[in-house]
Amino acid sequence: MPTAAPDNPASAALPASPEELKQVLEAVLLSAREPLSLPELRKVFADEVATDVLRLLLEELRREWQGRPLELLPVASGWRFRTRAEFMPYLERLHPEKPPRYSRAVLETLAIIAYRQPVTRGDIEDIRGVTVATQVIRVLEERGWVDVVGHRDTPGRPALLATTRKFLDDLGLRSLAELPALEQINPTLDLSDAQRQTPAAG
Amino acid sequence: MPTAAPDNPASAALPASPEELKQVLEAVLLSAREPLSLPELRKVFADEVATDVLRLLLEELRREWQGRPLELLPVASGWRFRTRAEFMPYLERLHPEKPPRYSRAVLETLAIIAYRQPVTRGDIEDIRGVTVATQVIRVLEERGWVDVVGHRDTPGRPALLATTRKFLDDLGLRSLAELPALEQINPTLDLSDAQRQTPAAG
Amino acid sequence: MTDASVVLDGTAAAAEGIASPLARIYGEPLAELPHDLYIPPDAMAVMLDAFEGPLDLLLYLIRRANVNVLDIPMAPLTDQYLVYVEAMRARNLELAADYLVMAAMLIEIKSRMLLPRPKAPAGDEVEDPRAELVRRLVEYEQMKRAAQGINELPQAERDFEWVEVWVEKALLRRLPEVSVADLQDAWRGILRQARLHTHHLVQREELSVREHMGVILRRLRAAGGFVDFVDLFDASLGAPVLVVHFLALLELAREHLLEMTQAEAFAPIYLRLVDAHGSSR
Repeated sequence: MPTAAPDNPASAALPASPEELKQVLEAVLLSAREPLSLPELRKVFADEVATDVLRLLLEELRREWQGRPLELLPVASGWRFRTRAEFMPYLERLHPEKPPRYSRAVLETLAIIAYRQPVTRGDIEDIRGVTVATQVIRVLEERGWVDVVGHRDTPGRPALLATTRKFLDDLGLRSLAELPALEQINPTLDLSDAQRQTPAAG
Repeated sequence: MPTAAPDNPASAALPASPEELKQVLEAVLLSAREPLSLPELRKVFADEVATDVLRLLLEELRREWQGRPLELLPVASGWRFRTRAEFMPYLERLHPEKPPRYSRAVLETLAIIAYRQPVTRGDIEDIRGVTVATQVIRVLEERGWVDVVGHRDTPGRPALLATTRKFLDDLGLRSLAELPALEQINPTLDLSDAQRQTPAAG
Repeated sequence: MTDASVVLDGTAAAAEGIASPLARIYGEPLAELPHDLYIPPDAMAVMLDAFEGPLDLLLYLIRRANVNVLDIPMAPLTDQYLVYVEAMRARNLELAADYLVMAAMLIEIKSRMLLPRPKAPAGDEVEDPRAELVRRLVEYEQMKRAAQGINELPQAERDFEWVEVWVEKALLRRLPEVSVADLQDAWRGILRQARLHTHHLVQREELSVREHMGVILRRLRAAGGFVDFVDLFDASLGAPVLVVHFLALLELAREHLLEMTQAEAFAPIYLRLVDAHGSSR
């Protein structure tokens, strides 16, 4: 057989230097589909390298990859390389997924908070005519778009919600005054337009 | 956006320096499931990096990986990282199941399809002088190396077989032109050479 | 060339029990069987099984005897071929029809070689009866070697592995994008559903006031619910902003969200969050 590599795995000599051991570890870890446990990695060297030595080499390898596009991580079932988070957006461009959408409830709640702030959850429910789920407001709070700016001095002292600086930044607005004025919205919407706004859109 | 990992792909800024571009290329190529073509790689940078620049960076990256356990190489469908042959014995220890090694019947059928494509099963049988078992062609089809590209307009409308891009990729070739040149057959070969060709060696 | 002048090897003669010389190679008598011709019976079975077909067997016979593939001695070749085929049959190897077809073809070529060549019309070459066989042998051998060539190329999974590093999709939190138009659409939806067209139109100016209401409330909270009136105004922002800010303050007071207190005339005015006041109660 003319291949450069020996045919028989048993004939692979044990690498002599730590550098060579690390090269083998790198090759094995970079091409593995699954995390590799220490016993599996020992098998790569025909059980002739101690677990302690392997652990040391893995830590070294991990440090060497710092600042590079991959990171070597110990996970529950072993060690594996992973693409760093900051490169994910580039990968995403290769296989774009449909961006998620907020539900109609979230969008309407956000619109009410934006245009009528500061408002309580009760105010939002009055305007929408339905109960507002806690989850809906939590989504907006977690996004950093809405926060509690005070409490109204009424029974129950309900929280007053307002939009944040981040909300303006993320929507590319310098101030709330740049939101489209609502008087520009034709109150007598024609039917075709109204249909476009049906709940199906939410 | 202040977060380290941009929330949305659209917000991934174009890397400023060639070093950063190469880091992104590395991240994308190391984690890709298949070879990436230049148009795909351009998409990674929102089409804002010219193909020539990419080609240059890929060649640089390839050089930088020389002497390391992986090699970056251009194949038929694009660029991809693979492990160097000398590390295969170690990798095999992890996967005791034997990698595919093909019989002479399979290899000769593959060679005829590769060099004479598109061919029918009848053509292959004419050249080999024996019936070609269905199993032989199925092995090649299942590996994704051969597929049916049409039918010859003769009685029975036999299927025309050709090699696929995966065949080229898996053999590290960019095109069929990179297949080893067909040997000119010497009318007489010396005896020692003839013995090397005995079936016992196959 | 006569068929007798070249013998492929001694097997045919030996099998037929013909007396010495055992064989002649290019006219030289061969007294003994070459060592490589003795094949133990078990090995013979394995070997015969290893041929990829009649062309492969023929090539083996021709190459081993070191004869010119373009000038094949048909009689000895045919004889030897038949010996091998007979050996296969004797060992109950499943004999493919292909071998028998080839045997028939060899015998036919051999007999045509023995017949006087038909006279060709002047100037025309008479085709050698072996031409087709030679063409096939050469093509097969070429493909046989090409197969070896392909097998020597580094092959995925056998000689190398592709690299495919793990990508943790969850690292990329994809958040929905919202545009100003989405908000406008949402508001339209609210209006249509609640039929509030006339009541809930918000003025552009009012919106600025509402923004400042939030700013003031945040400011008060950050300061522990208590702030000096004058600290709330930054003159550098210009009159229009100050006016809106002041209107926001009044609106907050009107909505009972804050209290303004002044101990006596010209004393500092303090603003206090109503809920801060409430919580201290």
